[in-house]
Amino acid sequence: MAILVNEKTKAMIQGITGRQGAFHATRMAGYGTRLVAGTSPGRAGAEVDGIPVYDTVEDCVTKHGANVSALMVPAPFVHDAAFEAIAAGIEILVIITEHVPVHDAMDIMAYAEDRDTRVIGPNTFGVIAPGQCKVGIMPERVYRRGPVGLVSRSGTLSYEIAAALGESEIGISTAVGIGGDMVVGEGFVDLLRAFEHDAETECVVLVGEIGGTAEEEAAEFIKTMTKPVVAYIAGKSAPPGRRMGHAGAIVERGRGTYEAKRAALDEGGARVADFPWDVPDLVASCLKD
Amino acid sequence: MAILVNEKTKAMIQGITGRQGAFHATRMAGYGTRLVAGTSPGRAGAEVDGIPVYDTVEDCVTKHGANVSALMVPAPFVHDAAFEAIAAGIEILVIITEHVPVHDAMDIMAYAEDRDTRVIGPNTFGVIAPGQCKVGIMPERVYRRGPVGLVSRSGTLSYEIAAALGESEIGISTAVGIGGDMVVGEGFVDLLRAFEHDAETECVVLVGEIGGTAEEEAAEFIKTMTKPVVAYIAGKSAPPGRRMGHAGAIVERGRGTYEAKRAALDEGGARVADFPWDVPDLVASCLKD
Amino acid sequence: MCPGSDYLKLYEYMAKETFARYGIPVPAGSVVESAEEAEQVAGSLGGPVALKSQVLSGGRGKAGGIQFAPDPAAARKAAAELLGSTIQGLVVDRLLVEEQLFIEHELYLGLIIDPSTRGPLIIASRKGGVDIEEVPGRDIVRERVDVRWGLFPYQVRSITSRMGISGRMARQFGGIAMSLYRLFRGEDAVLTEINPLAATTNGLVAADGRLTMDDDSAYRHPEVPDTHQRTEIEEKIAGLGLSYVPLDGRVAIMANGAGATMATMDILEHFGSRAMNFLDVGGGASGEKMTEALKTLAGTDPDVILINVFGGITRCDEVAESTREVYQSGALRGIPLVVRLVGTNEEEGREILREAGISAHHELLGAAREAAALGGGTATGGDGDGDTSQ
Amino acid sequence: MCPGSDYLKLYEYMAKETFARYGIPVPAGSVVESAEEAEQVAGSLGGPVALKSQVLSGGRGKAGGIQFAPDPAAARKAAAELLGSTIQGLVVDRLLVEEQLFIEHELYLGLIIDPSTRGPLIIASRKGGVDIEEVPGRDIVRERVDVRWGLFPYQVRSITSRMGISGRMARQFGGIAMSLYRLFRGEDAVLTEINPLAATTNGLVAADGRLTMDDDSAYRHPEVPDTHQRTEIEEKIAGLGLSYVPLDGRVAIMANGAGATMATMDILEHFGSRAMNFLDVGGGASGEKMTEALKTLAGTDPDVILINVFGGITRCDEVAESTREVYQSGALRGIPLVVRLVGTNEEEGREILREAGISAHHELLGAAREAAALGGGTATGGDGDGDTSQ
Repeated sequence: MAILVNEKTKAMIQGITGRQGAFHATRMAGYGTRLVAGTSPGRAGAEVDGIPVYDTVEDCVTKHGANVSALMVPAPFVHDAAFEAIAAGIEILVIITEHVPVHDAMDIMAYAEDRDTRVIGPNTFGVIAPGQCKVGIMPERVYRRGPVGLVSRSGTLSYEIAAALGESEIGISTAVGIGGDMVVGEGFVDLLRAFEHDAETECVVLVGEIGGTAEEEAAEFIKTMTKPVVAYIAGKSAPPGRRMGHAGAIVERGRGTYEAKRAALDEGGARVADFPWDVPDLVASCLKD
Repeated sequence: MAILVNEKTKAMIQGITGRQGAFHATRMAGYGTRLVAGTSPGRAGAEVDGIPVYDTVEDCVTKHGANVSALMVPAPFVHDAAFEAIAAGIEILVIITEHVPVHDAMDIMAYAEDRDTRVIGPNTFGVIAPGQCKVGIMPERVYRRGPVGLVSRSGTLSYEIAAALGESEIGISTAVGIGGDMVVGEGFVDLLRAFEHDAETECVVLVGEIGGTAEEEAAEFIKTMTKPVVAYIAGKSAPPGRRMGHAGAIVERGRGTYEAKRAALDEGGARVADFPWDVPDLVASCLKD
Repeated sequence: MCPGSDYLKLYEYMAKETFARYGIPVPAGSVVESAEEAEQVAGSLGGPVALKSQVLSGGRGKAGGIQFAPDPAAARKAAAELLGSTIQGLVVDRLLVEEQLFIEHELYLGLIIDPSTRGPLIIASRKGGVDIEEVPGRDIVRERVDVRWGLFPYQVRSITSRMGISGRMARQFGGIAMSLYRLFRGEDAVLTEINPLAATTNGLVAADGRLTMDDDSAYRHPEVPDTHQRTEIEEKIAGLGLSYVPLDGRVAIMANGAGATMATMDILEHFGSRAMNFLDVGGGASGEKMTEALKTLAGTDPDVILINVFGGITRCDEVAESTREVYQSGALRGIPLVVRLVGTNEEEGREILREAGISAHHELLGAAREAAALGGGTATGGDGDGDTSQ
Repeated sequence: MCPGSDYLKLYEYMAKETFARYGIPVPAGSVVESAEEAEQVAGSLGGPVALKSQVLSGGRGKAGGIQFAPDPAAARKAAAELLGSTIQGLVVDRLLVEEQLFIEHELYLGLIIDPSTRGPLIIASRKGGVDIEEVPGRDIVRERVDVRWGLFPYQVRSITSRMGISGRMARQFGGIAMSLYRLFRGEDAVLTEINPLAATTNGLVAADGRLTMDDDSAYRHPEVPDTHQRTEIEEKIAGLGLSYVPLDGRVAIMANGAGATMATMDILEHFGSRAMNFLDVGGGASGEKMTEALKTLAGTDPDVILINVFGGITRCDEVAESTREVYQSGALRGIPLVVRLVGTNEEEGREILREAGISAHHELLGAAREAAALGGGTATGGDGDGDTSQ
């Protein structure tokens, strides 16, 4: 089994008739994802590559049993679309759209919490269970199926690592992008926990970045995990990010730098790679253990 | 056992230094209620009849384990005080105050639902488990302890009925006022359900009024109850209440009148008293059954 | 819910002013108080106008309270006829003079508080222009709104889709629904209706509207005028902060608690008499207020005054003091007084009454029977359980 | 979080204008651009004034950017000195001239988004006037706010109680906190601070303030000016909608994805070189944009340009076309080009480059090593894993 999505997932796309939505509908369906429907208000009755289009998410849920939605509407419409999906009972909402106002993201996460909806993103490449289901915009050919869970804040870097793993003939159970924004739904800890409980996953790769405290919180959780974790953190050489003033430092409390993240992950028991290309060897040694 | 409150209840009063609050603190404590604390912002450190006063509900909860709060602050401050109590983890919030803006009441009920707090009122006389605990402003001497649950929309009328029962040597397990406002917390159905599950209660008296559909909804629930219900409805002779226009009629859908309520209760299996003084005989016959 | 509960209904022109403030399209127009003004407004509107009597009662159209005029002179004439006329007993002192709309289709949009779900409920229909309760259920669309988050565009799209409207009309309807919800929350409304929401060549327009406010929120809206239409007596008792509604019987009632007051009325009716009013002095009204209220009741010239108090917060001694004071002041001018007094400080109260020469019942049954007999009733109905406490 | 993420910091005077709009007390004053204006404003304020340089950097006070003047003539003189001076490389072109405050005590109040709890966090302290991160933890009060319901008075009372302030100061602090939260939500702020929140004889005043907006919400706030201070190059690349940050090395970088771009920088550093910029062309930028961005990079006169693309949405053939176009346009003027290209449409891309005479690496390691060697690095650091794909 994968986490979040699998071959039984009934996926839909909000904004399926848009440029992005239509393009990725074809690619997701082509990958074998059970893409059952899509929405585009005012376009009910249309089809995109044979996939039926409705006005409302509720129609997609009641008529096709959609339980996972990839949200691809422009940023100003994400708030409304996300609430619609959550109210309609979507279980996993994958918000691909970038540049979502952060106050909208806070609202969405609060409502999702009320309704027990899991949100991935915003500003994520999505989630893929290789060979089973792709709900996102990642280059699917880099993913080979196997025992490694992959969770990342950044897109391209995780594609790079997935490809490197694949070249070493190491496959992936599920790859998830948590999203690059200040406020996102499922975080590293939530997904590490899911991988910890996933029978197929034997080892987890965490791809982080400087800034924020998500990696430090992950490091705390890794202490409690039975499965090995390999981490890579980008930004060692970057100048201090544009920090959120002194109050931001209060929230970070000295965390957020490369050094702090690295130290926390080391202490948490993760094996930290110096370079992306070191990840496959570290994973291979974990899988051998 | 009683419902809602009993001799283990740790009660507090919000607005304990106010005219109403201080008066009823003395009476509640005098009745034997475990009145552990009260709040009055800016008055922390004071005492009312030996009961400690704090600035915040949180202090009353953490320092004294308060789990039921009687809210007696003026109407404009009820919204804030109710949210404070709910956020602090109060389990049962009894809003005595009348004239609470109905939009504030809607907000309070939504928040209470989120946090699983049970709200009694607003505009209620409160709740009393005779001989055990009084959280409210009812004249305590009319209540005798016994096997009858009493739930009412109006205050004086329920005192009258409680006294009549007492004169017939019939006692009460718990008496609750649901409150006279358009939007209240626990309704007839919630409390009938609680009495149905309460081992001490053998029969329930429901005191209703014309207007709204609470009695009709209660009648539906009574069909499913194993315990007998005696009902009295005030307002048979009243002219149609000031109705909420035609849209109000849409919500009521022909319900709300004395005739509709009486018919529903009859059909639901309740024994409906024509006059308050008929209630004791009907209850007595139920208890004999 | 009970006769004493009170909501603040606004006049149509006030409702429309509020609609406009929230961006909801309303017809061009002004409120006027004279035929001259009506002519002027019609002139400035520059076309056929509607003249609408501003009264707080339904059935205004059927009663002839709305007229149309093709030009300013006709508007003046129509206004002169309408002003000063009465509709269901209410004098017309203001008219709303508006551009006459040419309506292609009539929709309905309303917002109300649903006590069952404890939240706002939107009611919409593509069949507007008639009382919404006369529209078949299948043509009525309902949508609950979550007060935590407010109304969402996706909900509005669902409403218009279920209503069977689309395109520009649906988009405009959606915008109006969003505005109306903001108004509902922002103004502390308990009810607001746009009926008809008229489809014209210029789009949707709120052709008629209703807005009822929550009296308990009045302190948050000092700008909203008090539109309660009260008689002098109602004004006096409302000024005491008490609940009072005039009724059509001959027995004046003073009781404590709305439910108990209604029960008192019911029992009087059972004995063939009828209450002359609903007056609730519950909730701890002071002795002075009860005294004033009793004197005011005496001024309404009833056949008998029935005082029914079951003392809780209300103290029997205070009730007795007020009763004695009014009794001894001569304000009753011979009107018989029937008192039933039990509860808090009952003994003290009875003692006060006894000293004043007033006897008091213990039981409501006996008191009601006596009052009913004095107030034109048969005093024989009911189950025959006699009151033997006197 | 990464160097490319962007927030919109407002100048102090803009922050204070916004505070005032939400009812938060600020000192009387005006922003000026000349010494004459400064004199006029000081005259109309009628007392000693503070002249505060309007630059978006910290440490303004220590750098001499704030001066005081007892009278208008002195204000003119001080303004003449400040205007045109530079603070941390930023030219002072505006001053805020304000009444000089006589401060009895300094508090701190801030609001920020806490990523861990995904909601707003209030930070408050009775020890304001210094950087809040220098205040000991025990003197800092935190309070989370629920976006569903907003900030409640009871929470504010809890904050002031924990801060150890009471009475009038606590009530005024509470009112300001409520206003600041409304501002935070209403203006889409990611950070706002009042520091110091000064206690004066006239009550609390926001003596200095900071307000940072969410760029992604800019479309909701067209009235907020774009305060980003950009060089010509930054302006040009920002105009393309791409993320660009100048850095201090000699290797110009174009990569796709913020994380991948940072990783490229890290690897360069490992080989003893440094990136000259952060430029992320990810997210499906068009070929024309990449062409423009590359030409702009060439104009910064780097030692070498490193293109690192792992194609996902970004297509290798489009990258190759842009690269060829710039290469053949002569815009590189001999600047060496190192390309690493894999992913979507890789073969097509390599063919295009091959035709243009550009060789491309498969592996990042080899590309980074080559670029580092050309960009002043040692090209020997690291783990010695050679790249053999070339």
